[in-house]
Amino acid sequence: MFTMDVILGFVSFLLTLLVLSYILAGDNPFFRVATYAFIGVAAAYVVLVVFQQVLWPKLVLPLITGTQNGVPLTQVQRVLLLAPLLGGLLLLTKLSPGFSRFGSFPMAYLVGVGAAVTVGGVVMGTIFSQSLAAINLFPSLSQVGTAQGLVALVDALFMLIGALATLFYFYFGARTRSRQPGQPPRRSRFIEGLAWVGQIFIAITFGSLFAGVYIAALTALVERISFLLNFSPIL
Amino acid sequence: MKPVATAIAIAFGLIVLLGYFLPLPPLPALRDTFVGWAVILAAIATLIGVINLLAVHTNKISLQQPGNGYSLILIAAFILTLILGLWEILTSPAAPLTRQVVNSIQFPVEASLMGVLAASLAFASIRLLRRRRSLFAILFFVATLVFLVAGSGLFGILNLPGADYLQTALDRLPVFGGRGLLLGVALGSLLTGLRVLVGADRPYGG
Amino acid sequence: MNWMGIAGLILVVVCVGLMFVFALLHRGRPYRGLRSIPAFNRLRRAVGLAVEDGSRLHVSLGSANLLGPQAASALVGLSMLDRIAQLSSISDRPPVATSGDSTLAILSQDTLRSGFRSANALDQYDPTRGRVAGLTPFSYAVGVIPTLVDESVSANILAGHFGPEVALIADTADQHGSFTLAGSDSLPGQAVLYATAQEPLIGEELFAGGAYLQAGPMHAASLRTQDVLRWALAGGLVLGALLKLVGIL
Amino acid sequence: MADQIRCPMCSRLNPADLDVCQYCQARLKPLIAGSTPPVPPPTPPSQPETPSQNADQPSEEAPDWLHSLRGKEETGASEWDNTAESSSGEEDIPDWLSRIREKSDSGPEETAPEPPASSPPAGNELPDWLTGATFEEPAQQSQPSAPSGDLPDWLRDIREPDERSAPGPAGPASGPEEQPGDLASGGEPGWLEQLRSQQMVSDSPSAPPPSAAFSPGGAGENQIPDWLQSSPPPQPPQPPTPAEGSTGSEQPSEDLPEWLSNLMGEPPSTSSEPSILPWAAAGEEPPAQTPDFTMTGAGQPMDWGGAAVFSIPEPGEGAGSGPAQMGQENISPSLETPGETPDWLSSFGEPSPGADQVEPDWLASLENPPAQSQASVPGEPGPAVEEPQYYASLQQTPPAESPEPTPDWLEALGSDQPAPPPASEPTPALLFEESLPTPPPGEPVEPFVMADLPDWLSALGPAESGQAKESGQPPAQPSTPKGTEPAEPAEEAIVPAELPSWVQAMRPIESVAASSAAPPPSQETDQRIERAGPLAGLKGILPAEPLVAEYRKPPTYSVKLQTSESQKRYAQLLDEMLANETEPLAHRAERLISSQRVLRLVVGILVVAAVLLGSFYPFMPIPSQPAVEMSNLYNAVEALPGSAPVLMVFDYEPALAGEMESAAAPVLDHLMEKGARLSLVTTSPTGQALADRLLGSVFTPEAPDYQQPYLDRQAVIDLGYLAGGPAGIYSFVINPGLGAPRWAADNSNLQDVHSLADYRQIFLLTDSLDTGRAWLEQLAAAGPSVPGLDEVPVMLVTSAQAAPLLRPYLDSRQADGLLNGLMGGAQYEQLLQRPGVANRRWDSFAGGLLAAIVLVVVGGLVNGTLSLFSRRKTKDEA
Repeated sequence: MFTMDVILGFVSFLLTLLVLSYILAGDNPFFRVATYAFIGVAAAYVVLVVFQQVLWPKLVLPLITGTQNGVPLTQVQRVLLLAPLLGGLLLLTKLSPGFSRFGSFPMAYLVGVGAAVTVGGVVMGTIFSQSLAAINLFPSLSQVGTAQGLVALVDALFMLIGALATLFYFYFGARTRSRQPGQPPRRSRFIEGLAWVGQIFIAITFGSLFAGVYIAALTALVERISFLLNFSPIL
Repeated sequence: MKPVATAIAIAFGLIVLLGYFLPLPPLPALRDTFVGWAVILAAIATLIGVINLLAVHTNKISLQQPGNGYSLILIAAFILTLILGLWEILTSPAAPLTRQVVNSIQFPVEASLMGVLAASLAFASIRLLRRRRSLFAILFFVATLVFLVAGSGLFGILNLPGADYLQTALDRLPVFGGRGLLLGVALGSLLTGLRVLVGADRPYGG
Repeated sequence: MNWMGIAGLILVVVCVGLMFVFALLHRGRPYRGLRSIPAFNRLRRAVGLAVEDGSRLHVSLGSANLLGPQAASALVGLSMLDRIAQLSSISDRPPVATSGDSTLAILSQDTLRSGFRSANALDQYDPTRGRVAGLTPFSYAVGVIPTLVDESVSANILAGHFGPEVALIADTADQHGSFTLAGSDSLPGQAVLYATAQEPLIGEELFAGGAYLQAGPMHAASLRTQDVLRWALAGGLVLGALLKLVGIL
Repeated sequence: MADQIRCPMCSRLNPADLDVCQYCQARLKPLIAGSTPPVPPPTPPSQPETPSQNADQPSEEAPDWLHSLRGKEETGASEWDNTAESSSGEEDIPDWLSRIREKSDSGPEETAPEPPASSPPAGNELPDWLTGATFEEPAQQSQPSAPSGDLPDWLRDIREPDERSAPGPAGPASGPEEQPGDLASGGEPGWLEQLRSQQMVSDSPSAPPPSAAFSPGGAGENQIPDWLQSSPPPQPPQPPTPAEGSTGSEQPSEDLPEWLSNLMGEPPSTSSEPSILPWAAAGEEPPAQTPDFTMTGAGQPMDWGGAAVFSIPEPGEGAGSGPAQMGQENISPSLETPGETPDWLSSFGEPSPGADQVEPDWLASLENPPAQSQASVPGEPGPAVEEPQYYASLQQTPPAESPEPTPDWLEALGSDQPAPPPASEPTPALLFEESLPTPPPGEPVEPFVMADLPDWLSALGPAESGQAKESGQPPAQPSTPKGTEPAEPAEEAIVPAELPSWVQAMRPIESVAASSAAPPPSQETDQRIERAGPLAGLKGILPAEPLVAEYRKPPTYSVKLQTSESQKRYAQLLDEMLANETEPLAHRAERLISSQRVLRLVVGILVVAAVLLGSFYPFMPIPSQPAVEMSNLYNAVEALPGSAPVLMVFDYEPALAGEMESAAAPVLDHLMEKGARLSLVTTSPTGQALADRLLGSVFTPEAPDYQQPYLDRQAVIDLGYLAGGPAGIYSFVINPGLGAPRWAADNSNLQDVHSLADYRQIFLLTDSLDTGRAWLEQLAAAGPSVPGLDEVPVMLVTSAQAAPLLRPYLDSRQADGLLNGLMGGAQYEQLLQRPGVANRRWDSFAGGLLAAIVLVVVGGLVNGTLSLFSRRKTKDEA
């Protein structure tokens, strides 16, 4: 008896085989069929989620009922919701070449707010917190006497050198040597030295990340193959 | 048009930015409101993006471009999923069937694509030293191998003396460079964001 | 009021001031005090070849959310797209831009239009050249593949936010022998690109794209500001470490 | 206009004496190309931002790249500079930029009506030859741009007024100084070809058809209808000059007075009438004016040919304003592009042989005896048609004022009348050879003279013909050796430059005469009066019969390319280089791709086989030593009080769900065991579906009691999907009640939860460094706004790809525990002593991973060795 689970399981089985055919044949029609179906389904699901969980509860429902998540909105909050509605309508003009310029306003708004969120998050969340983290690794001189303190100091020093060398590996400023006018601009010896050290740390970091990605990919392959193995008896 | 758009981007961006740094009323409230609006606008933009996606593939079909059959599959998959989802939203908001469909189509395809990477990345790392001949490439290659071995847990299994220290060292090593990389990317992101906030980059409304 | 907020505001104000000062310093002439990044030189060559042989350039903006930190990388990608649209506007085949996010697709259309307009080639602008390839990272990656294969693309510029899925794009481009310059703000993405792409941009190099493609003095100015910040950050780290050692912090 | 100059950049008016715009620092009076080395005038940052310049960026880039394609990659971004500056202006001067942007937005076709604002070249063009005509300019500066040899006839007419009035010393000065100009002319046929090819591809609305270069009449019809109507007699050769103005609508009416006013130091309003006679009379104008003025015209044929794109390197064009006007988009950046300088210089060097050919022809026309230049009245319309207003002024000139000038330029006209076609004068020759077959003996020459015969000539009465009596001249004149011309008196040097248009119309005959190498007709032949045809009554015109009698079969020229040995060698070398470049490369690429396919296939099969093998033959145990951060996580969950509210963030993609489920399932099971009340939230659209999967994967068939509340979802609440990335996260972190779409305050799981600070733990399930960072950064950013949030422990359950760089957040105390990947999950299951999905997959994983390691080691070493060998090989070959 074909239950919905079995049918959907078979679809999964088939799609998995079609996609894995890429390993043997590269970009082939079977692979294309699976991926195009996947793109369509993913897009439709995104639309559903966005409508059901963003537009409906955050825009449509509050405008109609005056409540958001069951919390009643003030008149001001309700009126203010007309702003994103207007912005959305302007955004829809992007669909028509003739009026698309009106859509520039909401896009400018999005870009501006997005840039601000980026800057705020990066400054507070990464630059400060990561710098403080690097500093806080250092033990006080009183602790350095102990073995644990010494290890912590070595660790903190490596962290500091690694961070600085990596930062200066990307140093962009350079000068054209007066002696070799034809040559491309080069950085000072000090920066070049730091950069040379930095590339070691960067290569190690990238190596570990690449290995991590590979492990994740292999885990996914293992999961798929185990699914195929488990589902084939059902067929 | 463009000056007005630029003014909008700068004005709202600065208010939101100040809301981050200065928790003085009414800045935080304004920041939350503006961010909320941006979320709604981004959601509406998603609908436009989907229409763009469909338009591109409809063009392919109407112009009989290569691969138009696949475009037909894409559009059909989209419409069927959309109809099913809308019907379910009206009947049961949890939409279990839609989720099940997604888990039966999107999950296997994406997981398989990730599995395909296992082969592609192995091939790429094999060819790496042929493609690049530099100290950086050699270090990258060696580091990859070492971390693959560490990821396999061999060090722990073989119970080599000092395996714990080795594992700890391997856990720490990427962080040394990683912190510098994170800080560097953060600097780049900061200045790119600021270029928008001062109106130097204006990708909107060309 | 927390001191980090104040410090963050001061940092932002200083950055903006420095950017303007540097922009005024080399306004009207390109800033040449940048180290050579071979990937950008090869990109120039690839664009020239693409224009010469009438093949298409493909700019991929990634799947960054415009309201996220990844937006920065997408904005750099848009700056590069603008320059490339200008430079290749004499090509028989205008460049195509793919995005994994709707807002990026809209911005890429606007950017292409303004690029062609500033090159007085507005007639070459086609809205479908700025397109959404897919709305999730992997659907985007596989959605880009047909563009690489079916549209005689000779050079791919991947500038934006890409995770490891970018290996699928780079691998396909490699199989079809097209040039790939790729940069991502995602470090796993960078690691993957280093192994799979012809010309990877690692670390912050992606954010220098605008300056190296001469997208404007503010790009060069922001790069110089970045270097100044680098020194300031290094000084801060060393000073903080010393203060921590002596127990003041 | 005379005492104020409009800035080509910001289109504001500046005092005429300023060189640089007082508003935008743009140069108002570009340097004379003839005088300057091709170094471009200082470029205001704003300049390239104008649409016209942006328009030609690509057309300029292309040659640049093609340069850069051949090596010299290390030169950095210099090739991009000119376009870079185009965008550089953008940030520099927002106010003017916005204006220019508006112009550019109005599209290319709208730039023509507003030259000052939207087309700097048009703006440049005026000062260009204004400066060329200023008295301060030394003669030799402007001389180079007098390529009379390669000028079409109508350009001779343009020169006429100046040369006529040039004082004696001009002659000697002009001789040697001509050369650069002649170099340009020597190069002309080459670029003329380019113009044609360029014209074909040019889609500039103002660009004329290629034929325009060779049939000015036609071009005139295309380009300059209105002014032509106002000018008395329509002359085929004229259009280019007025057309120059026709692009920038008022150009003719503005340029001429401007120029005359500069010459005369008078306001332009009065310039057109009085300006001619004074220099015609007294020759006030210094020789410098002549070449510069001719130079202006010299640019125009290029222009007509649509030379806009490739006109940059032509020296004549540096000053030639024609291209600047006709192809506005194309000329000005070339003048401002530092990168162009070498091309320019090279273009001076290359055509030097051409110069030797051209020079004699051109100088030959300086050799005519004054006696012959008496009867030039018929030539008078020449200048007239050359500049309509100028012509009008001549017509209105009362006879009383004219006696002085008349002899001067009558000589000039006469002397020029039979001037032979210079070698570098393609137009007439082309017309003749293409459209006019050699007439059979006896046939009058009129018919094809008629073709080009000006209307006014057919209307000439006997009186004029009487004046034309002495205007005959043997066509053999040009053969005068060029070495003598510096010694010629001034009149002789200047006079021949004049060429009435009706004489031009007859030059095809001269071509025949020249090409048939006929001996010069005798003087009496020249003195005979024409009896028939439209030239009836004219004396001294080119005789038909004697000439025809002397006609022979035109010599046949070999089509074989005449090349020197060295040229052949170079050609062969180039041939070999190209051959080497193409053939083997193609083979290698094919082989490479096919071998890659095989290798790719082998690697894929081996990896899959190893995974399958591992699943059947387990051979590697799970490492027993958990990492410290994982132990922290385990201990934190273990320490949870009963039914504590816990937030679980599902931020991973389906692609990594396999790994994430292996890692998170035991943690979720542990939380269930602790009876935690779970709030699920995600920033990924697929997060909720994946949460369902994860919950389903945790439940064992015989579900223990503690799983029951989760099976029927009593202890779980789905807060929904947070849109907007970090912005959505931030609004959720600040106020979950408003931020989460499915927040239900009355839900039993949220009774004691009013903000994120009320959760006992936050579990971040993420496969990506970026989403992990986004959450951690937003939590840190919201910390000050949400009291107590900093105290809530954040636990990371991550993919192996994100773990290495999420560890720094452990140092910064933004996260308190971390579990990553399949191995982490397997170890956690061991700690829980409940083997689950991670343990089941471990063997396949280990098998596949070991196989991959072996493959990478072996393959990498082999490839590395091969690459070493190949490098050595290439070194040896080199």
